[in-house]
Amino acid sequence: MSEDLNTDRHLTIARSMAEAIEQQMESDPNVFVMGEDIAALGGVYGNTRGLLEKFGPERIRNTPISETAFIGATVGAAQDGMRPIVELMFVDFIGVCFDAIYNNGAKNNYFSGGQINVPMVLMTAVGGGYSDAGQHSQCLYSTFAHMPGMKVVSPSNAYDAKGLMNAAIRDDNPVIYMFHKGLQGMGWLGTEPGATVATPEDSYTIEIGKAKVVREGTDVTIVGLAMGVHDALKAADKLATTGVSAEVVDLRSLVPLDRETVIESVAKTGRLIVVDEDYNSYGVSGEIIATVTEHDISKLKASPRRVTYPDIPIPFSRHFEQFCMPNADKIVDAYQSMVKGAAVSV
Amino acid sequence: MSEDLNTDRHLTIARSMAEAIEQQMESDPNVFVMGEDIAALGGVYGNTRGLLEKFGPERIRNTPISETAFIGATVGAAQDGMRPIVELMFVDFIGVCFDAIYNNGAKNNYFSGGQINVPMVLMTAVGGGYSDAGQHSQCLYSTFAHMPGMKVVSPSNAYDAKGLMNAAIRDDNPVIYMFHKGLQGMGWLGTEPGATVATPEDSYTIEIGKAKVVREGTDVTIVGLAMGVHDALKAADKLATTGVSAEVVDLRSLVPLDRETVIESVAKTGRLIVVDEDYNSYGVSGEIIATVTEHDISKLKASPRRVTYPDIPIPFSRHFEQFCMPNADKIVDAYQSMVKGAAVSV
Amino acid sequence: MKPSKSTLLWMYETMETSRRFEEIIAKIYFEGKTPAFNMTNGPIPGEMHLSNGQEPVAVGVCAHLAKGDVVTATHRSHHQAIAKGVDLNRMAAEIFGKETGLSGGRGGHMHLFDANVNFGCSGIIAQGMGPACGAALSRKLRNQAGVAVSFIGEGAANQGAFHESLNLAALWKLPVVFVIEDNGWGVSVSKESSTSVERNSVRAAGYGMPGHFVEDNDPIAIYEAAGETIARAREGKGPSLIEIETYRLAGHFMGDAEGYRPEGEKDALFAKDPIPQMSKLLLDEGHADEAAIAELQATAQRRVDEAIAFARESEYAPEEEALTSVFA
Amino acid sequence: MKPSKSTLLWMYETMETSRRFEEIIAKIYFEGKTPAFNMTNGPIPGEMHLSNGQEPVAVGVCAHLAKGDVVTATHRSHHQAIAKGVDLNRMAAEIFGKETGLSGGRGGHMHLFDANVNFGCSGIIAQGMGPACGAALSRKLRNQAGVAVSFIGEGAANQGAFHESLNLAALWKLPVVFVIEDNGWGVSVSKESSTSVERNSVRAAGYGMPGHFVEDNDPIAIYEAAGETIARAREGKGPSLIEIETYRLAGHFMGDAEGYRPEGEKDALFAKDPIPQMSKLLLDEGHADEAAIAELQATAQRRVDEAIAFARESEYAPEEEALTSVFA
Ligand SMILES: Cc1ncc(C[n+]2csc(CCOP(=O)(O)OP(=O)(O)O)c2C)c(N)n1
Ligand SMILES: Cc1ncc(C[n+]2csc(CCOP(=O)(O)OP(=O)(O)O)c2C)c(N)n1
Ligand SMILES: [Mg+2]
Ligand SMILES: [Mg+2]
Repeated sequence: MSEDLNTDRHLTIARSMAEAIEQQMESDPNVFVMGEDIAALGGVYGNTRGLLEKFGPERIRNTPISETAFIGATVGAAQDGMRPIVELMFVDFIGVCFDAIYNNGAKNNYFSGGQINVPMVLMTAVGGGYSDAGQHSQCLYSTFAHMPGMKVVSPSNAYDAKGLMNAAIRDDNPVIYMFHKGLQGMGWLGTEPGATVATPEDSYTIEIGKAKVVREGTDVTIVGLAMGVHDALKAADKLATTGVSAEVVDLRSLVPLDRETVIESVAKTGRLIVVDEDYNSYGVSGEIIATVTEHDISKLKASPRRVTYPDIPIPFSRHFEQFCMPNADKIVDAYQSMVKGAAVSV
Repeated sequence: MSEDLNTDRHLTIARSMAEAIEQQMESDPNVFVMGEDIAALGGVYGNTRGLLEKFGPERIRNTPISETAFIGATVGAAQDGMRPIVELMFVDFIGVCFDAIYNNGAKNNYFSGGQINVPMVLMTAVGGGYSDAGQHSQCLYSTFAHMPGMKVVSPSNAYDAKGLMNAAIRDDNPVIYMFHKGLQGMGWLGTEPGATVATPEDSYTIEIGKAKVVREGTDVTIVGLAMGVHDALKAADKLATTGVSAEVVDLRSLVPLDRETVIESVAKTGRLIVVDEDYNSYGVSGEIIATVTEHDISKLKASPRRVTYPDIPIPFSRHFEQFCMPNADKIVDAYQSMVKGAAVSV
Repeated sequence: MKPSKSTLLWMYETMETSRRFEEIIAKIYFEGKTPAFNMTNGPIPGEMHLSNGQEPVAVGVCAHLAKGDVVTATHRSHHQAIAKGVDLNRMAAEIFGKETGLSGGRGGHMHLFDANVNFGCSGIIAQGMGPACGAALSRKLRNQAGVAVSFIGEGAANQGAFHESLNLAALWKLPVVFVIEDNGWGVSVSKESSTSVERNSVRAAGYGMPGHFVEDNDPIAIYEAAGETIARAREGKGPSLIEIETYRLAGHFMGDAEGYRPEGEKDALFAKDPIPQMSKLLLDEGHADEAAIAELQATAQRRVDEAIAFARESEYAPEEEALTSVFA
Repeated sequence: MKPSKSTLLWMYETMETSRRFEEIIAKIYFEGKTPAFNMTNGPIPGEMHLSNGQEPVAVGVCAHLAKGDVVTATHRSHHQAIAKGVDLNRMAAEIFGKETGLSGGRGGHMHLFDANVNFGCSGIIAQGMGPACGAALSRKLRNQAGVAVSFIGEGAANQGAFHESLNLAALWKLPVVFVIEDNGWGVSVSKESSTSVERNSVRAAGYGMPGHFVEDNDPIAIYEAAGETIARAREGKGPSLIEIETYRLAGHFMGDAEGYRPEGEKDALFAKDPIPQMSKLLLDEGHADEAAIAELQATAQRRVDEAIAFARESEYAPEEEALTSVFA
């Protein structure tokens, strides 16, 4: 793992994912990709763009709209010695194929007492903000992270995206790789420029299970992942103008969860805000708060806060959706209400 | 709602569920039941025993092993004016049919702006403790509770089971009714006697979304649901022998979540332990802790604790499984480590 | 059974309404999205799937349906919604995300619901099929009239829900008709690369139900096949499967560059655009003269213009309204 | 292709092994569970699904398989595991939950995995079918020998995974064979109440693949059908579906009172128990004399006794070991 940012290659997440896959496919014939529209189209989100031309339709394999069969097949191929990558076009579609993932892929290592590994990567698009409504805009981070046996990652920028994809492909376990549509660098989705960063051409990995302090600060810790990191960074900028120094932690992985980094940061700042575009209840935000408070509640100077998506289906209308999404202003507000000691109404 | 315990009818949860369904079917021709093995067999867990004989195979309707179709059909029938009840034999099977539930049933009220209601009940068996291994012993409480648009309940005893079933059937929303196998009163599953309680013959409802303080105390609040309530009550007995007074809160509903009752109890006791047989991370335990701490952290005299299932697939072997399950001793230990102020290792 | 003259005129007018509605939606869709296409901008944000070219399916089938009959539709359902009688003003307003929309802007173009005419959608492939069975079961159990029609694409015919629903419907003899709109493509994946048989209609035999195939987007043949199967369903004789060869004149969604389409395919399809074909048929068979056709077109245009004006003029709901209607 | 003498003898011995193994498991299962049946007690807790009566399917199919071939099985897989060559000692120990078990007691009876012979299970209905396609794809992509066989029950043939997997396998011409063990029941639900067609083999036509039906639990006919389809798969000609009429002599699981079975059904089934039929066939056709039969039975019994003794004598793993093997 090297963090060689002496490069002027600014890649989008889409391109850095494709590059990681390409490099892995070049060096390992057991790596291949399956999914809907990943061949000629190059993936709806561009993650396999150019790969069909290079590797052909056997290894860049369009599938029927049969997620149960082809994700099941991914599990079977992984157990048989391949390193398949499969794309589930939107995470919202897990309802038609979740069994293959959490009841087979994620558990067969355990059920077999380690005889059988399932080295597969499931990459899937998450997130909203572009008016795709309630069946195409969810994050469902904790829906995966709650189930044992899979690793779960979600990058916030192209550098991490490449390193995490490499690590995911080399990992001997199922890895759920959740990429946020608003960070992909596909202009038609309205992209966050901060996600497009310097990304070395060389292959490198980022260890799964390590969070990163992406901005240091002393007054409050803002924890997020994927789009939430950018909201947090913007909020930190705003807070800085009022003299508040915010530390921002990019979780990067949900499983394994780097509890130490979060705890250490809060031990320093004494305050915690969690940003999560997933639904508020029974999710990432609760887990982070519980992690910090069960460890040592005395480290917190104020009640923790969450800035999350409300517990409602995601609405279509842009003004509705934007009203519900986390953003920098809501984080700033959360900080202010936190230091005032206002109670969160239930 | 009446709590008429002047009855010596001690029912099992299985019988009280069947009785509620029977009474509702008698008074409302739009109520019917679908599911695997619910007719001649009376349901694997006895929830529909005797109903086929009374109502016939049209209204007590065995299905093929086609959960996507028949749970989808439940949604369709509910939208068309019926009040269907469907049984998903084990909650572990959601992977083959989750879409119908969370992407359609749970969202269509919203998507239609309230034009269409989906008054359906999905009853499903949860929980382990009888060596049924990793695909037949999960709770997955938070997997449902995280998704907006459905109510989620899980009774700990027959009285509540009947009242909640009645409320669920009368509710105009999808209600996920999670019954714990170890509480069903089916001897072959090794049942918890505390679940079989006095249950009036008359029909009554228990409001969905209301927790209940099932034991009052002053030193610590133990929050749980379903089997966790019985573990908590046993732990409270043990703690009492050491002079510690524990209050036990039975959540009964996860959605809506009765945050007030939990917060009030902790405001009184100053200490919180959450018991949950579901996986530890990203689940109910995190949500309860976050609820309390984000509301007012100063109310807590000690770091909260959770006694939960570890983040591993559920093992078959009895000694493995019992090692992992929450129980009264673990709750007592958690209390003791809490008052010592020991940190939870991460 | 041939369509009557009034049915033919209704079919034509409805096809025209659908086509004209989408033409204007398509224009408005690009407002605020040029020169750099960004889905999030403009009065109609988000995905937009057009049904132009597939209008014959909608009218051929819905000509047999009453308000009380149930339709479950997909991500591509403007034509069906219009043919089923969904309120066009409120539908347009929903696509704009306005308060007067069918669901006040909560659902948008992929989630059009109109309880008055028993119309609903799901954007998840094939997942309307189980609900259609359930609506049919509801009618059967209550001895109430009505059939359910579930529309899907040919890509959806490879989804597990297809199999489970057809088996369930046949087993329980439900009054439901499954209609496959085979436009040859599932996004960028051709039918040959997704489907192991040439004709999905043959799959009906695996459920002991009749399977029909209708060639070349022919509205009359669609009307006939639908009539036969819907009558059968109404008579309590059980479900059927209809596979219809139709054509997607646009991309999968707006913004799709369609690089995957073989050369010449689109030109060939436009050459057999069903709408001019239908007006020619009306003229040739003497059902209408040029003036009558113009009149039908004008009516269609008027309805569309009115709907769009209604949508444009309507307000957005207050933003906190987003939090309502989660529960009944 | 008829089975050779040595194959016939292997088939018989393996059927005997499976039967005797289950007989003793069934006896031990009740240890500690009488008089009041409680699944949680005894040396073998949890659910127990027996395969007795269905042994012909396992031997007829697995006779054609090598170690390297892949089998995905279900909740009812003792017979298949034994026929595929799963280590019987470790399998028994797994069923007892012991450290020496295939997975040290993590999986138990419903999750038997033996990587040495490429055998695995899933307790979720029909969910081994996709993985079987994937194993077959793996061989195809790597140009490596081997076929995959996915066993399912007739109840599973109504699950969406069946449809998706058959389509995928046929589309990609994968070396996989799908075997339906039609024992007439899915728990308490008869095939007639779950399946809209009389024969699941007809469903093969919906995927353009051959469908075979084998009547009356006949091991020789099963051997032949499996031989043909597996050879076809090995030759790269693609997948097949085999439906086998077989019989469940026991309840769905142990403890099942079987109140749903029509009167007389069980007696009729026991009258055609395939094991005495097979020994009679060996005798009648001169493949073995009484002494040879007795010898095969003795060998089977020895293996079973050894496996059970191994399981009984093995220790439980330290309880903290439960937390290991979650990740590779
Ligand atoms: C379960 C599921 N998988 C994938 C998708 C993404 N998707 C949306 S439309 C579509 C293609 C559908 O093809 P077809 O059924 O032929 O309908 P058409 O778009 O041609 O009308 C796909 C793959 C989805 N919405 N749901
Ligand atoms: C998806 C799913 N639904 C339901 C079950 C519960 N279940 C276990 S075995 C069984 C019956 C299976 O019938 P069949 O496929 O014929 O196999 P058999 O038991 O006869 O061998 C059912 C319904 C399950 N395990 N998975
Ligand atoms: Mg199509
Ligand atoms: Mg069976």
